[in-house]
Amino acid sequence: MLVTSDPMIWTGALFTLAVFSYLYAENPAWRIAEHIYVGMTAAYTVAYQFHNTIKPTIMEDMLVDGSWGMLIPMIVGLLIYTRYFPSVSFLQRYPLSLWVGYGAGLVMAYAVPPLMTQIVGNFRTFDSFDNVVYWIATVCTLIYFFFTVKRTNPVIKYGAAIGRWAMMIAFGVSFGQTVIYRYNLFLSRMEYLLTDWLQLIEY
Amino acid sequence: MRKELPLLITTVFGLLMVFGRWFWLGQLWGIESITDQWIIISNGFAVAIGVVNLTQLHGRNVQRRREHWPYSLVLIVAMYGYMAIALYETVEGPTATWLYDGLFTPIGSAMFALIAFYITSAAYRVFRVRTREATVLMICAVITMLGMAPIGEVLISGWHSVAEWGMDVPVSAAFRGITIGARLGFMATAMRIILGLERAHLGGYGAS
Amino acid sequence: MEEQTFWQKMMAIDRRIIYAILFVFVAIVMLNPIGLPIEISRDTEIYYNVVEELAETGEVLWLDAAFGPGSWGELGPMIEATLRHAFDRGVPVIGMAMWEQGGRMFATALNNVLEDPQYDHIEYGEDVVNLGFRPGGAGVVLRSATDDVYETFRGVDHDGNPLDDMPLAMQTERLHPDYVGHAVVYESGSPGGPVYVDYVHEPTGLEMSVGIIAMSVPGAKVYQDAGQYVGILPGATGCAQYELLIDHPGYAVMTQDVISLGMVFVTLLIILGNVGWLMTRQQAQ
Amino acid sequence: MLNPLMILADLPPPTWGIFAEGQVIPFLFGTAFVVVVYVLISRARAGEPIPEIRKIAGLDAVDEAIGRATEMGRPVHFGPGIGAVSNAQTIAAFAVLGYVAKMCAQYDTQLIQTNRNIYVYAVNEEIVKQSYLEAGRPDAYNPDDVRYISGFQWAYCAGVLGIMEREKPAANIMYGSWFAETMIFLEVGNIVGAIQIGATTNTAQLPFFIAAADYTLIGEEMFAASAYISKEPVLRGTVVGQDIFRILIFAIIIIGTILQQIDPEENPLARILTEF
Repeated sequence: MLVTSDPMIWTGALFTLAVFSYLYAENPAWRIAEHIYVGMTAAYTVAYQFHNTIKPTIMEDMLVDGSWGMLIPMIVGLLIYTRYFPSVSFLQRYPLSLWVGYGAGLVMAYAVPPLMTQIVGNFRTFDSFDNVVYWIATVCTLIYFFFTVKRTNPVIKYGAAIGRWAMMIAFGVSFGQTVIYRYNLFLSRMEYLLTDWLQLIEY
Repeated sequence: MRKELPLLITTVFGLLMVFGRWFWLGQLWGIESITDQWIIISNGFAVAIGVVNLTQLHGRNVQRRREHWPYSLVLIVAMYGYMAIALYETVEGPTATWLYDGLFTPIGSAMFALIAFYITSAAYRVFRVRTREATVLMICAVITMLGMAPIGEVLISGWHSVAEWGMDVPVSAAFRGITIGARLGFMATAMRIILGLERAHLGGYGAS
Repeated sequence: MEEQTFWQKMMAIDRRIIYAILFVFVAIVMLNPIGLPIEISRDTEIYYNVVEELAETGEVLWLDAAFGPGSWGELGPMIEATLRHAFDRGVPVIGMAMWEQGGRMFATALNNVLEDPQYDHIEYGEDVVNLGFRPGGAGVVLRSATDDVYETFRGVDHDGNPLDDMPLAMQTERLHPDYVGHAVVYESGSPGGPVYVDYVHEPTGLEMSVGIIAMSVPGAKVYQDAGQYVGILPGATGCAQYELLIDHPGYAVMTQDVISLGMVFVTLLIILGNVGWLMTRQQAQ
Repeated sequence: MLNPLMILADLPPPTWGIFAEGQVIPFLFGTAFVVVVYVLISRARAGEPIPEIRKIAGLDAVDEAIGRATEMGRPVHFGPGIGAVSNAQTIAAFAVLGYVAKMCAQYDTQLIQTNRNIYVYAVNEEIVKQSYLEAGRPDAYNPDDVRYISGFQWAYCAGVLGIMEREKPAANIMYGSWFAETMIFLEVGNIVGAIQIGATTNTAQLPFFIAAADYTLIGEEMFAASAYISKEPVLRGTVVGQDIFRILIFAIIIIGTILQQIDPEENPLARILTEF
């Protein structure tokens, strides 16, 4: 048979085409796909968290294990919903401040060792062409980002210039890789249409 | 109080994280495992915020019959429909899985696939070799594109090695320079937040 | 004068024509592959050897699906190929997800592989476990590494089944070199590999690699050079090579011809666009 | 949940009596960093002299772009990226938005400001309102010009494309944490003939900015530029502090490299930095 009879694949293929139709012009099919996607994203999160965090926290931690201390983070989390009640909406700052504090603390606590590994990685033995190029490129890129040193000093001036060229080469390579990546994502959709839906390819 | 206490919470929690990592006593007391658990749980209970936001926004669209309101209705039906099913049978249940594989995955992947088209048309219409820098960038881009795909090696033997060398040496070196700087930048932002010098996240900038 | 109008017309071309050409072009090449030879790169070999070495020590391979459906095209086949390789060599695999949708991505890859009758002997819970996603971002990874996997995942796997019945999950108490041989993050953005560098590799010394979207390969090279990543499997191109190494050519191998010709197409467009631009600019002066 | 004995079992003894294993360098480096940056911020806030930040190439472009939009009678579009409100890049964008809004208020040029994140939107609304007030033109502030489009990346993208095609901004300033939408905005901006200025530290998007935008601030330049342009003491102090540490890192690399030539196998500095 040439075309699949699986209704799930039919649905998927039609919605894929609906999204692609956006390339021609914005249209109702695209808008429906977009709105379904947004709705499902939000719903998935809630359902998943309900089964994997909310339910076990209440049913196991609190009711079975008696860890009533879990009430505190639970209440803090729930405070985010005060944003819908103007008179108490300032309370939403508590969960936000907790999360931001955690994020900032995490960065401070863990940022240094990987930074040191990166610095030490630049202690190069000058025994090969690659190592010398590598060392110069890193050091010059660092020089480029000096903001308080005047660019009249020749070391800074030429170092920064080399650094900028090194970055341009790096960005070029990065550009090439990005194009390949975007194509791969597109190919995966084409494969879905041609193989799973139309069944034109077998491999 | 309304602003000071949240700022204090941020500072205390940030310092607690640092103490729990750097100091022997902090590790002994297992501070990290408690703070991590707190974050996991508080995040879990805050999760419906997205649904509430969308309901508010799109509910209003439907109520007032604003332009494009039928799409808002589609969104609400899709959201609550899927949520009801997934809450009832978990996201791994048969119906929820069907909807996920039949709707969610194809739409999401197709949206990300659109960029291939935009890049292709931009290649023709926007990427100009305006400056010497842009020229170098474009040449490196072409060497990489063709070199990382099998075609490069077919056209000229050794092309693939050149592209790989580019990634291993100049790219890695320049990105390291950027990474070291960026890490300092992140640390500086984290430090300003912990010291209460940065309050954008509590609404209002520059109040310090 | 004729030539000027030609270039002007060329430059003013409707972008939808380019889209249409691309669509048709890709479909044609996909239906008629030409089979360009694929060179195995060093990166892919290193990644391949990671699993080979685990086969000798019998240690656990820890995979983290840090992506959603958007990047399935590049990273999904990688997980499938890695699972095949691990199952062939008898390496136990534990999967988790830093991204919300990642748990499903891992489950899909696992199902696709287990459909193959060749892997009928694989027992879920003994040879492979999917822990899934837990909210809390980097905190989940950190807690698995410093505290306890069982507690972090609340004693259940991705499907909500109790871990107590899964010997593999019970033995792997922490995301730590004492219990896990190697960790691989399938990275499509943030959070990704760097989370493991900061919260797993640096504090515990656990060796790690990444399977990564092509776009992020340049950024990942920095970590590899510093010895933080052992291997990098770069995008679908790397995956195609890996599929050849494990002797199971699949989806990624199929796409390589299209990628090759697609890149030629883009290159031609860049050249054509710039020539046209120079021509029209000259004429404007 | 808290079991000290279990953790104690594999916790190595403290270094120097108080530090956990391998945490001496993080403590010293982290503390020194905080102290230096804090001192500089305090000095800047007190109006005491701190090193000047050099002018960033491409920063003039902001003035130029707004000037051109004024001449043409077309609006300016400002996007703060799609990152969260606590993202360092978003915070850098706040300061620049204040500057751009003030200039637009002075020249009586329409500023269209689009947002993806609801919290960022709330902050930006305040910033633009405040800037119009400071420019002495509170009457010219139009609340409809600061727009929340959608929390969803693609819907935000589609919304901005529509705005660009309909309202044809003469300047498109993209300052912040940008992702896949970069390419699409830049192409449409190019077609409607806008001067485009990009700034981000997201390395994957920088190549597109360089190839398609008129001016690009690379990586950390965006932080320095935001400090330079806003003259905000907190930001200026931070940039100078980071520079001092960059010099320190520079010195460590030079010394480490010299030691490396002496004995490639055993580099004492490398050992100290990674093991203590």
